[in-house]
Amino acid sequence: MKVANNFTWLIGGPQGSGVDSSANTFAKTCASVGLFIYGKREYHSNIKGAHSYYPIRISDKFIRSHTDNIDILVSFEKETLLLHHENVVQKGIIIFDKDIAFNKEGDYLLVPIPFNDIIKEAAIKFDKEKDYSKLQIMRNVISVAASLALLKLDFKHLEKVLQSVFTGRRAKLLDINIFSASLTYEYIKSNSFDQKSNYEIIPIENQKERIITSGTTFTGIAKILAGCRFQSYYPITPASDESEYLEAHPEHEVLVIQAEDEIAAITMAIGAALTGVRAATSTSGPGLSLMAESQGWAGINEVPVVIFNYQRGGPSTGLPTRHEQGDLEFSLYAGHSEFPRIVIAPGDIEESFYLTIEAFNLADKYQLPVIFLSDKSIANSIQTLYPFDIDNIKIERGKILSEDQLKEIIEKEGRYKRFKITDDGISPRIFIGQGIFWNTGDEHDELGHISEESNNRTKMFEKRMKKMETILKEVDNSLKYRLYGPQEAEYTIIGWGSVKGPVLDNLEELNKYYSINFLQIILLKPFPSQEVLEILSNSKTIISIEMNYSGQLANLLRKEIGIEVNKRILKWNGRPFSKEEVFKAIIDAINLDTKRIVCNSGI
Amino acid sequence: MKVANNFTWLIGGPQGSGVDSSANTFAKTCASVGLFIYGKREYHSNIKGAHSYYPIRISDKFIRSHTDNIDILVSFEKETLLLHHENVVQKGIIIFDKDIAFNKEGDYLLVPIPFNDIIKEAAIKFDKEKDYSKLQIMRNVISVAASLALLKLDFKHLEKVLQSVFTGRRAKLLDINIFSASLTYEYIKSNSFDQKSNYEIIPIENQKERIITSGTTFTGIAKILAGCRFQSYYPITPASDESEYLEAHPEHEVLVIQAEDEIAAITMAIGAALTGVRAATSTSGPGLSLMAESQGWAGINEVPVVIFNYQRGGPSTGLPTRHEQGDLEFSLYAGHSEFPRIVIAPGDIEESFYLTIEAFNLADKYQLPVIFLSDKSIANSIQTLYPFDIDNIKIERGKILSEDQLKEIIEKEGRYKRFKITDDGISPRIFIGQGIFWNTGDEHDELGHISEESNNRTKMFEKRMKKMETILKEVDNSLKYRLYGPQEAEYTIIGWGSVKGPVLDNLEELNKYYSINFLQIILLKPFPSQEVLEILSNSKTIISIEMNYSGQLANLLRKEIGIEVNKRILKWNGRPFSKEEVFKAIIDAINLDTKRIVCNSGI
Amino acid sequence: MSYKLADLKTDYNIDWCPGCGDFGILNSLMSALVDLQLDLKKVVLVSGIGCSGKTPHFVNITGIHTLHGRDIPFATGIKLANPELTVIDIGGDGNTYGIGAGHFLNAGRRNIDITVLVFNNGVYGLTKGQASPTLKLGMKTKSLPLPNINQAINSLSVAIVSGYTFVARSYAYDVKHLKQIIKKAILHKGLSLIDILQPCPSYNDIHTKEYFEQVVNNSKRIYKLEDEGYDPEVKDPNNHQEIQEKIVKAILKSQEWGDKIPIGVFYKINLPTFEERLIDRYGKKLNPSKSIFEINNKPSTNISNLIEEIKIR
Amino acid sequence: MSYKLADLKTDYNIDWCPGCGDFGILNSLMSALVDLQLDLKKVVLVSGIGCSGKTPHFVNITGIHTLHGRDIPFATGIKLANPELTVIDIGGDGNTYGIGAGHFLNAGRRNIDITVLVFNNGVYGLTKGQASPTLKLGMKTKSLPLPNINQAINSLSVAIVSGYTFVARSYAYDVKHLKQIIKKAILHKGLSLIDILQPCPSYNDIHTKEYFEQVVNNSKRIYKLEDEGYDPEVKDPNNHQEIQEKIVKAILKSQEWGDKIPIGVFYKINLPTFEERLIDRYGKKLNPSKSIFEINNKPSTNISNLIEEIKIR
Ligand SMILES: Cc1ncc(C[n+]2csc(CCOP(=O)(O)OP(=O)(O)O)c2C)c(N)n1
Ligand SMILES: Cc1ncc(C[n+]2csc(CCOP(=O)(O)OP(=O)(O)O)c2C)c(N)n1
Ligand code: SF4
Ligand code: SF4
Ligand SMILES: [Mg+2]
Ligand SMILES: [Mg+2]
Repeated sequence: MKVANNFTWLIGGPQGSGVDSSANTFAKTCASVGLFIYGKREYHSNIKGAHSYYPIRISDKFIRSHTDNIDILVSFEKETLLLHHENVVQKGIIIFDKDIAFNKEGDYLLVPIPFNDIIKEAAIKFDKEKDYSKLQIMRNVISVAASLALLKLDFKHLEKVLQSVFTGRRAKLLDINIFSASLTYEYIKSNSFDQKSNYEIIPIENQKERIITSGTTFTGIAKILAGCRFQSYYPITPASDESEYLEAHPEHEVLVIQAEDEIAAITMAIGAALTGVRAATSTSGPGLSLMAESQGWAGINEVPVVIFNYQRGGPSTGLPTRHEQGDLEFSLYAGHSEFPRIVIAPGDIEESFYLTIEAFNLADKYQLPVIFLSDKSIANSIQTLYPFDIDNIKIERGKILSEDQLKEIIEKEGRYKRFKITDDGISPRIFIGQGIFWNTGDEHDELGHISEESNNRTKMFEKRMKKMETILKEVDNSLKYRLYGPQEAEYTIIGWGSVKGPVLDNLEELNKYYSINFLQIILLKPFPSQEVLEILSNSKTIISIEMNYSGQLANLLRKEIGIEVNKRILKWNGRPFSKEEVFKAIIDAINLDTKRIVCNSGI
Repeated sequence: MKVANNFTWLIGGPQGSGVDSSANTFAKTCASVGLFIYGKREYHSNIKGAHSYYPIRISDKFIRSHTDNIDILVSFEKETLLLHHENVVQKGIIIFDKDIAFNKEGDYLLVPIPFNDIIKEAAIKFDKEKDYSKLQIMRNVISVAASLALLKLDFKHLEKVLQSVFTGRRAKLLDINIFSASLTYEYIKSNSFDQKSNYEIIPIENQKERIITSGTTFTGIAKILAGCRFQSYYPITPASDESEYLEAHPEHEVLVIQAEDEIAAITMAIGAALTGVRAATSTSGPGLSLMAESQGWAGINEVPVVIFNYQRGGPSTGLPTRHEQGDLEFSLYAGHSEFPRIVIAPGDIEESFYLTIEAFNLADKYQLPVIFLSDKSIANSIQTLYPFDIDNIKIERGKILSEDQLKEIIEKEGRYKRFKITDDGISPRIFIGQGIFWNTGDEHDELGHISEESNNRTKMFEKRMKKMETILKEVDNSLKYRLYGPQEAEYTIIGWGSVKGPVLDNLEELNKYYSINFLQIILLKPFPSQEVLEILSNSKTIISIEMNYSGQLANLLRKEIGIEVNKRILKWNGRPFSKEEVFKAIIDAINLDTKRIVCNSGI
Repeated sequence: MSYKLADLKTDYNIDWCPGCGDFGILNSLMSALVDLQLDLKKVVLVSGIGCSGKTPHFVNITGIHTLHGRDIPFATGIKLANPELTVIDIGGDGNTYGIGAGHFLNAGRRNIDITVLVFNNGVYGLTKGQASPTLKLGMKTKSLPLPNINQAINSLSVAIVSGYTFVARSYAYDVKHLKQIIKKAILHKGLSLIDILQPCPSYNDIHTKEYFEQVVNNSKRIYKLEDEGYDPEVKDPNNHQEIQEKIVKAILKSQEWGDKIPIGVFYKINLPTFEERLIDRYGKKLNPSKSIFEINNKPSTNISNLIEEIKIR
Repeated sequence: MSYKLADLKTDYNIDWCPGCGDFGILNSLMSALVDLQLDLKKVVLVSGIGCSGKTPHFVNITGIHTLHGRDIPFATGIKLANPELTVIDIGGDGNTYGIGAGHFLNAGRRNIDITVLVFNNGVYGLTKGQASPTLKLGMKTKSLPLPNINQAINSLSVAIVSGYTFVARSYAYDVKHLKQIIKKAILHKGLSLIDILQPCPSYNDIHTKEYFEQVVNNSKRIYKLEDEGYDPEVKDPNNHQEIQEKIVKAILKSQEWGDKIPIGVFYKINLPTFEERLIDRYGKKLNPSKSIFEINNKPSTNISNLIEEIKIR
């Protein structure tokens, strides 16, 4: 039986050789015929030459994760072949350069491609023989074309996508690329490889409108919609893609400032926030580490500022381009002493959009720093999504005084007190330029002047911390957690952040064997203890899953609600959880006697 | 009945007016006649003028805390009188400037002192009438003399201490000070105030040898003994006293470097440690916040470095000269992702000495950053202590390779691998200059070269983290915790750091009414779960006591051993726990129905 | 609507030491503000940490007392987010040239319209007198156990080569001179530095009032550049030669120290500010703090062009 | 015991882009080390983060690849703790003049005997080509979506006024010249900076090999100061006048950029190093790494004088 519309395609090659754009072209073409895709970028902390690869999973249903198994492996050099061929499934396809001697025992379709011949022919045709070495970049388009031909997809679909890709400066390359692609199609067909292929794409007509995007792009768009108009950053992988996206869209007037370091980035953002603008900074682990002191200042001065932290492999420089969910504990406690702060984590690209807007709302309403804990997997993956519902999006700015309200207060109370002690811990806010107030990182009185007086200290500290209770009281459950699967289940998987995708992609299947649900924690600080406790008390076995060494969420659970997770599924090798791996890990967690199930897949 | 040898004396006055030196003179004089003292400095983040005060508690037994109640209040200006007179006990003494109109209802001995007359007389006698305003500083010596006269202590004891104080540049001031002091003695006697005084000092002969010192000084001495020969720092209150102590003792050849900021301070220390020297940095909250990133580097590169953090009121600049134990959680998790680290907290000045040496031993043996979590109360208090037993002190440097061992390894294995994977997680170490190796903040292979390979990552991360288990296995219990009072008790007070003093000072008395013991946690990371669990499982009610808002140790307990503390005694007003306050708080914890007992004493 | 000196005072207790040079600076600053008669709601003092850092609490306009060494990026964020504001930044010498040196230097690359006042007392005042980056090698103030082991920074030179477009020095007790310089700096479009010689009687017994005001070889140690006819200003910012000459002259002047210490404006040039460069980038003048992005709690930004880019076709 | 170039190579894969200027620098550095025939165990490379920061992994001597911008304080700690070591520090331009600027500046105050090499490519290489502090205002490399909005830092001038005692520039592809400069810098007693013009073919399409080597008005864009008879060296470090002249000359030269770009030593002066100043402080030369403080696991330091100070009498 042929496999239609559900498979994983993987391309690999040296960094800088076009792997990413091939993958994008392939993904877009599949998406354009109504399919769903999920793509994951794996690359070294290197600019050119090191091995990178990009699996694109294709489905006729909405999907959220990658697989370890490869149905179609595409390579135009040896390293990719050697590293990945073992993951190719039986009946799978391996596309490679015919000049490389390669063979593989078993039921595989081996498709050698005459890259050089095709490029040469195209070069001659377009009179570009002297550019022959530059044209090697067409190995990418040839790879994609070969794949699509083997999938029996009509050439016109690829052509359309190429037309949208080769625009602007690159428009002059369109024709030669299309020509090479068509030569490739011919080659596949004339050698009947397509007949031997076990895979095909059958376009789905009349799909609903969909988009294809990555975490950094979608977060960037959300920032614009949220009204963020000031973003300071210092370059760092994988966060800076997001800032560069904003920079590349000056029409939306987000003032993007490349600072001299992360300390400047966050303090600029805090300064900006004091003028009333919604302000943010985006960074990754090492940058977040440098922001610890400033967060305390924002905390004690009750400044709304949002820190987007794209987690990557740590500690220290760690694995700059790889995945980890290691910054949870640090985010909860960064900065000496205590101050109110919110930590939220989106589970996927789509949630990044909604939660970005909520992050700014929360910062404004509760006047505090918010850490938005994304990760490399969300940042760099691409996914097909349904367009979202802008109608449900609300902008809430919290207790902000209008000119009239400010006047009234000054008339009534003699002066405006920035840190007025209130029942919910929140004091009405004004902006610099609107009236007079003081801020200081020292403990202060209601006016904002330094105060070392001991009673004021007790009260002012309490006022600030009270906001944490107010948040838990006021915030909607949908911002605290999401429960997937049966409301009550024997087994509850608990996780946060990007584990959501691979878990959800397995949930239906798992429920054929066991009663399992998945609790995704979104609000990590303040922790929604009551709600989580209630849900967990319904299940017999709790299994945590996170991409770090110690099980930081599992530890947090014990700290916050005193519940011990029964099993921990953990992984810290820098590569996100795959679909199959999570399936097996959950089965193991249920059936084996070990408390720690350590996963290890990925190259 | 007269009160002999057990009372609290307090002096106050504007900063810079000599309050500290008065208190020191008084304390030293009392100590010199065989008494024990405990003194606490309270001062503003200000150089001159703001109110500061310094209670000295005196006893014929070893003491470890201050009291709120004042037996003898000394002031030479109005503010101190107004702020503190309410804490004076019945039958207490109030010494003040006779030019200040002051009265107080009740059974108090009011002692007006003719400061101006005495100073004038002294000025005339020593022909220094033109220096009259400079001589106002003698109000201090007059205050102390008046106090000692009221305590009926022979003048010669004061004289001896003054001789030891006025040396060097200040020697020329000795005579006039002794003269003023003796005038004061005469004044007190001739007015029979001493007869009316309810207090006295009765010298204790043949006391064992004792010392009087502060936390920063004693830690500094311990560093020298421990072999710390490199200390980098950036000025910050209250930590810099310790660095300045080392700087002032160049004969011990500790290279003390004032860095341009705390990031430079810690990275210099790490660099130095790589050459084999025992290296440290000392800081307080804001500085520690800036050191988050570098700790991760030391963690992943397994560098022994000791960070002395003197906690002060936070968050942010907070209360720079006040007390808090707020940095526990941050110290446990500072820096993104995870890496091995030790956090230890001394409970008092004496323990600071032993633990300082152990901190360097631990750093060397386990090749990791150690955070030494002291606090303002320990740093700035003074106490009489018995000299310590150097014989029991060991220096342990852990797995360090000699030239021969290194040669042998290279011969056997071809090359030296800095991060060789071992069973206990510890790899034999060499220093820069000894042989070739690499360090990098990136994930690395055994040689120390960058490696993104996924299996290496899994193993190398695990190797590092394994050290945390090794530590718990190897470290002596006395470094993990101390249990005071009955081995098993109905109530267990649990605390860390400087709460030790006031708790211990109450333990005997409390055990008259209840069965209570006190568990002091010393090793906070890795947490000695097994031992603590065992101890706590013996007691019915667990009461935590800490000087922070949320109860960070109590939260940690739940996280590490799943045990919920029954009551939390908390305080965050910037002033250390007093003896009486802790007594009452524990009684309240036992008898009242609230989970949080919030303390508030101190001006 | 005009305001007087008294209107600028707060009732917050000024807790500097008696005789501290900071008093003179505070007076000069307030007098400058009185002279300028700005819209006070639109003026903000931003400060770092130190004795100097407390200044905003003593002035009755909005005051943002930030972190040690980070006042410049805070001020940068404030100014860029609302360019209508007059932003005056205050830092100690330890604050700005020590821990804040990276920001101090990189701010020069931007030339944002901010005025930076550095209270230069040669010591870390609030932490009890350690040597600051402006204390010269070998000096031993009364607060130091041993002579200073570091070279001093020449902050004026660094500012000039880093891109500051107004670089001056003044003296805390010459209130009239300092006031004039502050006014000029505030009015200057671009990044200004005023390094202010500030006696710290508590810790620095070398650079005292007496020292600065001493008469050496029949003339006061401190002298005014303007009295010498020194012209700091680049007249034609497109004239590379003139710029170079002025820079060299200013650097040489900034190295004069000892019997003669110059105060006044060392260097001034009119160059496009960062705010002006932003206009090129965004095609218009931005005021992010005034951006409207919601109407009745609904987002009002039209992001359809961004969605178009990612739509599947 | 002599070593050759081959001995200095590791088998660790060099993963710079084809054509990257870093290759030239690596070769020059290794050749310089070969020429100097140092005791290799006592040489250490310390680096920051960036493409440049990877260098130590490619050289078969001890290599400490530190944090972004913090290599100078790491190197400082290493050198002070063991002054016998030869310490060579490597940073990118973003690393050293951006995030590391505060350390870069303050290091000048110390004049420790370290050699700092800055791989100056005008971009943040490893993070994909953002503008670095050395990219000039208005330039748009192929990696930038919009022209650079910041002024460039003049790092040579900053180094000179900050107290560096050996300040030079060289060019990555002039391996012979660079090697000579590196040798001089290493041999120089005190803090040396070599700013190295380094083409980054992947992101900087402005400052390419072709650009630097272009012939403009009949002469190569890059020219050597020594060929002009330029004398960078202060002969008498006590001669204030000579110092000033040399500084001014060097600063003027460092501002030359465009059709003519000078390379070579801009400024050199022999002044007491920090290590020498420490001798004054401690009465002798310290080597903390060699300090003996235990014998058979017992502390061997005699602290009785300290105990005496706190003993109660
Ligand atoms: C990160 C950090 N490190 C250290 C300190 C401690 N600190 C407070 S004031 C000060 C020095 C201030 O010196 P300077 O900037 O010269 O100001 P001055 O007091 O002399 O006006 C320092 C180091 C701090 N508040 N924050
Ligand atoms: C604290 C921190 N911030 C950001 C980064 C990300 N980062 C890695 S390399 C780099 C830029 C390197 O540029 P440069 O110093 O010029 O070196 P080059 O790559 O050009 O040699 C940055 C910002 C980091 N590793 N650490
Ligand atoms: S310490 Fe110095 S700078 Fe600070 S207030 Fe006192 S005199 Fe002024
Ligand atoms: S990105 Fe530039 S600097 Fe980095 S290796 Fe490639 S060419 Fe060299
Ligand atoms: Mg200062
Ligand atoms: Mg660079």
